[in-house]
Amino acid sequence: MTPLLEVANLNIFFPQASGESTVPVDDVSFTVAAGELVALVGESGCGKTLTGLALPRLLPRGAEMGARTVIRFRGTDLTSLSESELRTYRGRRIAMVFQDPMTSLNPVMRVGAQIAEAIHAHRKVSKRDARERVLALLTEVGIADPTSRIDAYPHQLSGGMRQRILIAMALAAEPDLLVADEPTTALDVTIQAQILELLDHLRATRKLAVLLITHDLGIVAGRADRVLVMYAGRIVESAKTARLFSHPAHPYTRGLFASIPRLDADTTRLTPIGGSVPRPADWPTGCRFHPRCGAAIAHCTTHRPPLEAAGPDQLAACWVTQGMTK
Amino acid sequence: MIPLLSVERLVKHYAQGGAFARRGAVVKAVEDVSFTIAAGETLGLVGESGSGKTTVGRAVLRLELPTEGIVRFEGTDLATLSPAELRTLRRRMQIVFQDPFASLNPRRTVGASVAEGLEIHKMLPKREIPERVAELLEEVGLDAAYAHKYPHEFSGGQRQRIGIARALAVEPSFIVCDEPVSALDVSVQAQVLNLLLDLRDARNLSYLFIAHDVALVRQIAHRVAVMYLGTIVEIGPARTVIDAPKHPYTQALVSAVPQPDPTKGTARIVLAGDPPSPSNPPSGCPFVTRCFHPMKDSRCAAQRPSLRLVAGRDVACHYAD
Amino acid sequence: MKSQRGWGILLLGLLVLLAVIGPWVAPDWHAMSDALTDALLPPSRAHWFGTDQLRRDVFARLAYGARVSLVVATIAVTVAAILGTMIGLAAGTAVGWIGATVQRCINVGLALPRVIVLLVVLAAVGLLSPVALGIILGGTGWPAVARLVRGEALRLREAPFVVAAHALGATPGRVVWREILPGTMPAVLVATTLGLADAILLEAGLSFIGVGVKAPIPSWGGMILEAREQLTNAPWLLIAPCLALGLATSAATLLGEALRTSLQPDTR
Amino acid sequence: MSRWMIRRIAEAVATTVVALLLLIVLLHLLPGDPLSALLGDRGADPAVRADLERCWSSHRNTWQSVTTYFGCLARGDLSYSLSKQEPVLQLIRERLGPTLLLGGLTLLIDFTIGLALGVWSALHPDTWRARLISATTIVGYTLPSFVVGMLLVWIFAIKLPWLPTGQLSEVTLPVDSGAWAVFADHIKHLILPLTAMVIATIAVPLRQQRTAAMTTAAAPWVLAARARGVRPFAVAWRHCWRPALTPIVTLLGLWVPMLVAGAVFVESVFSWPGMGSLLADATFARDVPVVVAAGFVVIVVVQIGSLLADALYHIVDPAQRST
Repeated sequence: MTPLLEVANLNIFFPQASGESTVPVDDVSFTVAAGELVALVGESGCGKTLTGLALPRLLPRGAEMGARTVIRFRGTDLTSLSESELRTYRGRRIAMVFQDPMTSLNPVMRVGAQIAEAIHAHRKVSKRDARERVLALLTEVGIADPTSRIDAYPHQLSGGMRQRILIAMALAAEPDLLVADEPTTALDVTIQAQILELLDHLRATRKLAVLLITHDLGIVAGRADRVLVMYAGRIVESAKTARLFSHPAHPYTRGLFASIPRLDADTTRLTPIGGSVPRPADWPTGCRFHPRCGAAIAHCTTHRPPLEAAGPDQLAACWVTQGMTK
Repeated sequence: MIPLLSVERLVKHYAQGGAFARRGAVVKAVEDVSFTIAAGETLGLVGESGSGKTTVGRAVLRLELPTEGIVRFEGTDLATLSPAELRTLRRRMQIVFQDPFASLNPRRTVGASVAEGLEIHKMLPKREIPERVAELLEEVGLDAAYAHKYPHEFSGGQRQRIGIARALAVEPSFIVCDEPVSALDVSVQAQVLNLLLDLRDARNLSYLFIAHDVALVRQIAHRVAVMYLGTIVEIGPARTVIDAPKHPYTQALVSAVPQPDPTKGTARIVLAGDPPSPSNPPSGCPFVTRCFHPMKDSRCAAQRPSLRLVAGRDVACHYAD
Repeated sequence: MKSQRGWGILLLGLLVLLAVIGPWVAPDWHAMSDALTDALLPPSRAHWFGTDQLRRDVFARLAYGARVSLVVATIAVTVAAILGTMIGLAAGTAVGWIGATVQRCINVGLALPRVIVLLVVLAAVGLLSPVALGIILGGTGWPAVARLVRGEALRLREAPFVVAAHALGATPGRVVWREILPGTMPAVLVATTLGLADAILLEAGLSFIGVGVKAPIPSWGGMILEAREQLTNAPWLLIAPCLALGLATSAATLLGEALRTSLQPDTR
Repeated sequence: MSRWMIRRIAEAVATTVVALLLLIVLLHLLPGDPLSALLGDRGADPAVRADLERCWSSHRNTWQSVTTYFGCLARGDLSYSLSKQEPVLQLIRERLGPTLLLGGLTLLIDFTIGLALGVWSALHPDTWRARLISATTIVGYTLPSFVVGMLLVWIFAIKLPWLPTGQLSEVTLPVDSGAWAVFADHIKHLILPLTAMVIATIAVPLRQQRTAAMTTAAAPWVLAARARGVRPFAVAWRHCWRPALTPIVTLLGLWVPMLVAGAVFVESVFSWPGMGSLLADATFARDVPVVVAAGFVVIVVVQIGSLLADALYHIVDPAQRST
């Protein structure tokens, strides 16, 4: 089966005036099948947001993609398309939901008009039909009393409702893939639960493929089909969700699990990873996790580990798990 | 025995707008909150944004004046103190902030920030201050040489350690930790959390640990108070409350915590709607608009439930059992 | 941005140089040549920028004018910065009605066009010495500074590090002096540098309409006014003071903009 | 909305009154006695003196002077001009129109062309055209308005005698000229002063708009709009320009007072018979009654301008509208 989305050798770099460039996303490859939910997990600055933006080619000014990068959507390589051709993909094939519902909506435009914009961008429809369609979408994402909310401005809505609006906007042109970048991070726990339930529901009813970008392993459990763990611009582990949670292979993944407070823990102390997340400008050589890794050997400091099988449905980029010893 | 800190019927209302603003809406940030903290004890204060937990933390330190209520520290009513007496007492009660970027003065060296309390209270002769600052930095796990650097040269976790060192400098017995780890990366959160635990043990500190993450509070706190819309809805021993919550809101809050364990498919309680605005809270039980309790009735809408003892903790619900 | 600052400093340095040593190098600024034929000479080796209708050397007047301009503007921005910082801090840190009242005063100050106040004062007292003019310019320039300082102070007042200082037991005075005031200084510095351009412009403008610096003290604005009379037969009289004015204001503006960019917190 | 408007108007009136009060008090705090100083050797004529003393006095204290002057104002009496030998009210009546014409047109051009150029250069930051716009505005910003005016006169009125050097209209224009000829004559006289005013003032709104538009162009909602496939023009128009208008309008109120300085100096260069040149001439002649009264009128106009700006702010910002 050909995947819906295939990303190969994704390289994103910021050329600097000095000639050297920082490479926040370094040789990332993965696939997303139709209807699948893939989670991309990592801490701040690991490159997960840039990876998401690269899919519909919405990279910030100054960022460039490597020549070997391939982003194939249903067989079409998006890296070869012109800006106007890309527009037929944005929203229509690949839709996005962003982290901050407060700033992701235009403050001076009514929310209904912003959703309708997404419809008009891809279809010729009359204003009346578009409004009907917007009302249906508002109902679908669980907004109570849609006829009164359709003409509201963003500031009149709560954070949870704004995130629902953003989801309605993403669904407006019937996309195949939804890229959700930390869709619940800015929300309170009880509202987060509402939004996650909505996403689960939409995925079931619409057969939507989702790339869920998050730092929270908690929302990945029991929801994602597969998990990609990113650290310092690279994918360090990739596995089926159940396998990752029962048998994490990469020391970083294991460290993450040990860092999270759990409701069923018996001890008071957690086992943190030492040190702090490095910045793209000073990423270590070899395995980028080696300065913080308890298992690191001399080889790790100089050689980049490849992503290789570490178990059933599981890949990890670690020399030690791949059998190398001191 | 006198508790280290006792808060009785604390109320904080804000007028919306400035000093000359017309009579506007009143934001009822905190409504009738009472609790005590013993020496060496950690009380976790959990709630979502707008629940009033940060306001409680600030009012306890008298960084904001309470509208009503009494805050006693070691038996002394803080309201009876003169400004100078209050400033002296501040040595004993400190605060650690959420935002590691804004909590340090960007124009002063780390050493100057840590030394500030020592200077204010003239705790040491001037020439001994650098040595003490170095000790403090090492106590929170930083290099003593960092004293000459500026905050922007540090990562979030390091800055949070500096903020803790600044609070420790005046040798307090009580610290308000206002979401001290929620702005940090997951892998760094645990480091700072462990540091706070170590300091608590080494210095017999008491914490008011404010957080939105129930799992985190369960990890560090002895007792927990759950806030909703300015009131405490449930308070008791941390593991008793969180492992078997009795208030419907606490139940929903605990069940909504995303847990990194796919095998534990517990029934999720998803609350409908948003919390009401604190400027216009419902009469009766504050949770009535989102409550799913099967026995919810007109009494809930009319009468505010007070805290009562249920299964080893206090719950503010007419029908909790 | 570096180059912008460099140019600003270079140009300003040149002007200071002109003001300090210019009057020494050039002939006496008020000396009138005895030869009647020396009126309205075009630029030459003897008179770098020519002579005016009163047979005076334009370069000498320009150099002395630079002194006047810089003295007036420096006094003006210093007075405005000190007044503005004090009033802005009061508005931003005082609680309750005091802060609100001071803020109202700033608003009235902002609503009053600066030029109107200046004209009323000048109509009442007549021509002034450069120092007095500088003080009056400064006395009308504070509201813009106060507005900035107040905004910064309000922002800083809520900053966790300021709350932390309160929590450590710092007196209100110490908090304002040690935590808030230093935080407002970059904004004041930028406003002062940009205000330098405004003050130079205003002084020139007032002298141009004949109400600024007391004649016969040369001022660039006054020179432009005199050049205006000779526009048809001696246009070069216009070039020198216009050029000097343009250079002075662009130097201050470039420097101010460069400072704004480099002092913005969190961009380092 | 209406309640807000009433509050805002009351505030504007209060500000104006306080401002005038401050001016009068200031006059009395200055050394010397204003009346005798301003009368000087012209004080001989007892009729003029009596006329003046209605509103200005030398032997009353500050408080009495304030009440006297405000009493005059309340009667619509703006006192008497010493230098022009005319009632001040008469002078202001003649001069207000031309100033409003020049100032209004300047405002119009600044806030159409200026804002459009600002947005354009924000959206095309690295092009040579944007750099040219930026360089031109710096020149306009740093050159004093009267210098710009003088240079324009020298080039377009003296070197290339295409346009008149000043005044509102040609004195030599035949009285029986048709309406069209009169209009064309006015336009010809307007071009140079207007150009000078625009060059001197356009930089501020342009640069502020550019900054605001650059900020909104980086806003998440712009990215969100692009992510749903909205056309570039619609992104620029609806998601960059419209939200960037709000901060500009808030600055408009602060910016109107700055226009006054331009008017005073430019009108003087072109002998434009407006309030600006009236103020300049009266100050030169130390004609205090005219300066205070004209200054008062200018303050009122500025207040009305800020008021309109605030009303506009309420219209463009939905967050303001609903409160």
